[in-house]
Amino acid sequence: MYIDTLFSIFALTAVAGSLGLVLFRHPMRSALCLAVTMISLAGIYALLSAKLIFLLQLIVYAGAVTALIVFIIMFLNLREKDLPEENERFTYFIGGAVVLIPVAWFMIKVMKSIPEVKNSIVGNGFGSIKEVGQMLFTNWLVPFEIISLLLLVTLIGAVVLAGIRRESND
Amino acid sequence: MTEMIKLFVNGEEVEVESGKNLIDALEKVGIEIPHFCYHPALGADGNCRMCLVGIEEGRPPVVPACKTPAKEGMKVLLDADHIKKIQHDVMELEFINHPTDCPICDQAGECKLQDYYMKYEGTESRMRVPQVKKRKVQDFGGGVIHDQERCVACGRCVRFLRQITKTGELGLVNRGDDCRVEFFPGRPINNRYGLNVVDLCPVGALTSADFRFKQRAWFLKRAESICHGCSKGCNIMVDHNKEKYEDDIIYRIRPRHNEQVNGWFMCDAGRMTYKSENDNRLEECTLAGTVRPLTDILADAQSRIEKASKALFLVSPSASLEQLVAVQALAEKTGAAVSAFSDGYIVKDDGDDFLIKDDKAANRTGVDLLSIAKSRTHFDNMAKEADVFINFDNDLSRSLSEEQIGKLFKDTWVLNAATHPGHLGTAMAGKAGASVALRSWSEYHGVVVNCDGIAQKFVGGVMKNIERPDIVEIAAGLGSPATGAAAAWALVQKKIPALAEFGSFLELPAEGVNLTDNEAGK
Amino acid sequence: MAAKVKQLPSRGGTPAEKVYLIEIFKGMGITLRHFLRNLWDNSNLYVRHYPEVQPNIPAHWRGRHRLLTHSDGTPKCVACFMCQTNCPANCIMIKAGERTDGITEKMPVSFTIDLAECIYCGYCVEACPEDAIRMDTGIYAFTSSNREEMKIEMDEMLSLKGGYTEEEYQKGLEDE
Amino acid sequence: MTTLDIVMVIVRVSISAFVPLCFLAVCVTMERRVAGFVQDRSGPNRAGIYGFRAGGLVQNLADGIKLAFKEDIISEHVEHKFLYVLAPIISMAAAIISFALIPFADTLVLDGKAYVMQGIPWDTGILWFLAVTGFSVYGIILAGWSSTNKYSLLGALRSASQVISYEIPMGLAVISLLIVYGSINLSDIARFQGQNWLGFIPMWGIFLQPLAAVIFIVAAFAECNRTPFDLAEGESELVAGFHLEYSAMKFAVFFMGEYVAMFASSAVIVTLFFGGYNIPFFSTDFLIRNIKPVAFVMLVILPVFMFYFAKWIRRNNRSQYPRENDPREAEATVYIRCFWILIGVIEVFLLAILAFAQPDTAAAHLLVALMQICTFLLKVTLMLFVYVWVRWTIPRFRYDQLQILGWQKLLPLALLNIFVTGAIVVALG
Repeated sequence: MYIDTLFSIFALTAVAGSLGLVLFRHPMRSALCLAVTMISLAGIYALLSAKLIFLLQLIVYAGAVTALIVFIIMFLNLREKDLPEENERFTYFIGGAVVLIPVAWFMIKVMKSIPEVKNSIVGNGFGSIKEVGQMLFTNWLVPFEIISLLLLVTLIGAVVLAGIRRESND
Repeated sequence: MTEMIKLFVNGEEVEVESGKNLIDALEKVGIEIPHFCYHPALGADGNCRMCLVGIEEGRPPVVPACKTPAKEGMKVLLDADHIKKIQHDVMELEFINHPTDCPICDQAGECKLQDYYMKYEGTESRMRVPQVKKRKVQDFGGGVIHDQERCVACGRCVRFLRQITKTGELGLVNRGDDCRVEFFPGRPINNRYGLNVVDLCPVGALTSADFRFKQRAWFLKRAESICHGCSKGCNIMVDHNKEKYEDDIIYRIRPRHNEQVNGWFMCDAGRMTYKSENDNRLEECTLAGTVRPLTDILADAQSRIEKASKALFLVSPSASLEQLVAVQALAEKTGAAVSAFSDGYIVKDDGDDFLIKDDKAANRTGVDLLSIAKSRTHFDNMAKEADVFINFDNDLSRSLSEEQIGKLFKDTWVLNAATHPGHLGTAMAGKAGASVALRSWSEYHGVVVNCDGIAQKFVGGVMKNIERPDIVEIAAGLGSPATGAAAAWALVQKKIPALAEFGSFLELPAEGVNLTDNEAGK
Repeated sequence: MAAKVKQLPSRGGTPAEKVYLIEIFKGMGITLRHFLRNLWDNSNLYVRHYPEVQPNIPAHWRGRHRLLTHSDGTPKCVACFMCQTNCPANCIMIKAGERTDGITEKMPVSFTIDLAECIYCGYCVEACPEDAIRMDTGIYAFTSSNREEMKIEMDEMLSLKGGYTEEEYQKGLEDE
Repeated sequence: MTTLDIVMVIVRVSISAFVPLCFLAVCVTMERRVAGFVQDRSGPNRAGIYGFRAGGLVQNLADGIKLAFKEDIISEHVEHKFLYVLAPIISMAAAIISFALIPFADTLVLDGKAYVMQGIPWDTGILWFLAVTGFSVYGIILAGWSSTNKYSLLGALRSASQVISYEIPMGLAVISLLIVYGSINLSDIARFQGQNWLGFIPMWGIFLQPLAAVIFIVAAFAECNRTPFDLAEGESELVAGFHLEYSAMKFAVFFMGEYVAMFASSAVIVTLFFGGYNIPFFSTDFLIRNIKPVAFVMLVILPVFMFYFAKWIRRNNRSQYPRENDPREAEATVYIRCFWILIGVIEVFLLAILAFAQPDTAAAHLLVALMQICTFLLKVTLMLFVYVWVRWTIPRFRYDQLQILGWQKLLPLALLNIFVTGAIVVALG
């Protein structure tokens, strides 16, 4: 019972956060709404007994990525007067919502077609770090390594791009 | 162009103007020869011996610089040992009976004895006999206080009163250490230029009763201004200071040298004009009897001008060119009439042939140059037509009686922008108009043209605690195209082409621009 | 004359020092020694227990100002404004006027020192040509609950007495 | 759920929530008194209630009352008032919940049921700490940014970049530890350290992983914005950094957040490297089995300790200047009596255990748990003392030095440590 309640709370805050992300005018508020969404998602992972994902969501997304975004917005030090004029934003929002209605209707339909599953606590080891680690390094070793290579490439690319810009500035 | 000659000072060649004595000639190139009794306006007297200089291979070998004309090839010695000894000994002589009461002497800080002591003597007194006692606080009349002990008997004051004012109230009496300046019994200083002797006195022997003990000279800030007391436009130095927690007030006005206008002097009445700058000033802006911010009043006035069938602006003949032009431009834009009616500013038979003029307005020539009407008939006709009247600091009570003013503006909405209360008399007191407190001439910058057609700049250095607007600002607030001082100056240049070559009014030369040959002569 | 410069040997070059941690531990050892000593027995602190133990004020201590008088009780001050001119805190406000008692011509009409702004540098005492102002009252503690009360007027300063004898004061000036 | 379950939940949550808050007073007093003693001053020793000063603790009360009743100002120029108020709340909340997963005693067995002595009985351990401390950066950023003040902004920039940078060496240092301990569960880690090595060296993290310990402690100092890494506050150039615009209770909350964070990271350091709640050389099992001798030893040691403690109070709690009927001596007498009464109560309790308790009963478990809690708090207090001690010894880093230390020294060292540890663990099987 309380799991359902918790799920509803997390789901609602997640949706509210993502709405705020789009609707707020000031980027700092939007970024903080993103953080709220991230934390709510982490809560939903926790409800799914996915401890590692829960923690990684908190450490990486809520703690590092969003914090970095907030940090950069702070760096830009935007004030009300720096923000662009958006006179017709609500027209766009309403238009966007209207466009999305069929998609939402379709999604609700899909959701309803999924058979109901009873919420229950899964086995003790499920989602723990050991389990996930063993999975990663046995069944998923190749994708795991490929992804780490991809990240390395991104890293080098970022360094190269930053280096080029500095030279052109000099 | 004066002829230049070459001579040697301390073995170095310098080029100076010919036809001058050594003090003046060398001062132009920045070499100072100490002197007490010599003054450029009074000529050489040669009694103080402080200006003795050596002439190498000359006969005599030591001459007073004030009486020696500069000659080609002259070899002047200033730092030779014997000249230094002479200067040192003369200073020691002056100090024998001088009471070193600098702490209570008003001259301290601008005293030649102090300066020369630091530069040429700097030793302790060797005198062991008591100093000769003389009279301390002696009223010379005309606001001059004399301290006989401080006197160095240079005779500048005596010569001024004999040569310049030709009244000759003072004289040097006795000889030796009994020598002193005295007036003839029962005939103290009694002329309209008497306070100039205070400036002339190189030491603190003559001080002004008006300025006495008010401030120390080194606290005073100086602003180079033009006297607004009459149309002569004497160059003055406004000495003002803002003491802690108090308002910025002017303590005295001193003449500033300008050979073209006033020479070295000014009249006593002009010196006292500072009092009206300090006291009895308008402080508040009111609209219909209540204190309101300036912007409200200007907005109200602007809407009234737009609605009015005819508006009349009255400017002051003492206003600067910029202010006149700003009001004129406003009138052109709104279709209003401008008048500079100010017959009351002229005081018949008050002037003399030296500095004082009949016309007590500082910029009447400027009014004429800008062709602003100033006749009584024009003013009366316009006043009858107008239903909005704005007075820009013209003291109308000088020209018209209260009943006349009251009658003229019976049904007119009046905005009175003024520095002092009472410009429209008490007739306006009960009337629901508006009044604005203005900045006075010691607080704004500008250019005025004197009676001889010489345009002179003046700088207002006084910063009052109460922020008051300038006429240019008010005109701009009412919609004048001259939106600021720079724009007003550009308009002035358009109307008076002789001023067009100066980028800003600050670029006007210190001695002024003579417009006589151009527009003013017409 | 060259300025006195004490050359200290440059530190931090040896490998042991470059690791930092060793030096940090050395420094922490020093502070720990002080801490333990004082924790064991706190009677060795370099602290004056102020309100109970009053400091001994030497004669050249710059305390609250006073204005000196001649033997007949008239102020020595001649309102020369030297103190006001030299005051770096701009806390002295004098108004001068005519003096009628025949001693000199000029005296202060009002002489105010804003003690809230005074920095007790003593320049006014040094600048005074008449020895009319001194800071030898020995009063070092004065407080007020508003700024106005911190302004002291001429009468109050004239009525204050010096805290030391003339000999002590002169000796204090030499010590300074 | 039985009543016992509910009582245990309340006890555990209240310990993990209130102990850090109570230690605020200890921290602040210690900060000021240690600073005083290190500099041969005395620190706050005046504020008292009827002359009772409790060694300076009453000063905190005075400060707290002052801060609570001060006018709470939000400046006109603060545009985002909500975020401005949110900032101190975030930093305080993050600090408190980061303590939630730290075990303060060994698993307590009552009525055959095991109770994990943590605020939240969850096994994610150190990762939770890393995740939650990451949030404190939001508080700093929001405070600095929403204050609309250049000093605050600069302070927040420094502080945030510092916290983000030092999280990396901290995490890497933890990884090498985890390789050794084989678990991320802090309870497991603490239990692991209860063992002895060769019979006499406790298997503490500091002995197993000295390099990781240094890196972690340095990084923890930086995470807490403590000297020598407190250039976010930099009084000399930034006035007070990110909390410059805060006043009254909002400032106090920031301040408390800082000390709670300090307490939590001390607790983590103790748990990871100094054996956690373990009493050195004595494992939990050993203590429970030998409860009677343990109680007897305590019974003897406590009065002896108290005797010397009383002497110390006598020596130091007196006026250092001539004074008639010194009230501070009377004060010391009262303190000493109070402590003796406390000791007396404990003695009675211990006597009861000695007389009636059998090994491996609830009473024995409880006594051991209490002893471990005391040990844990003592260790944490010592670690807090180290924090304070370092602050009053080492001057502040320059900003570039700080980043060089973080990225060029600690990060490679931490990576190296992981490789070496991994190699050794694999080699030893």
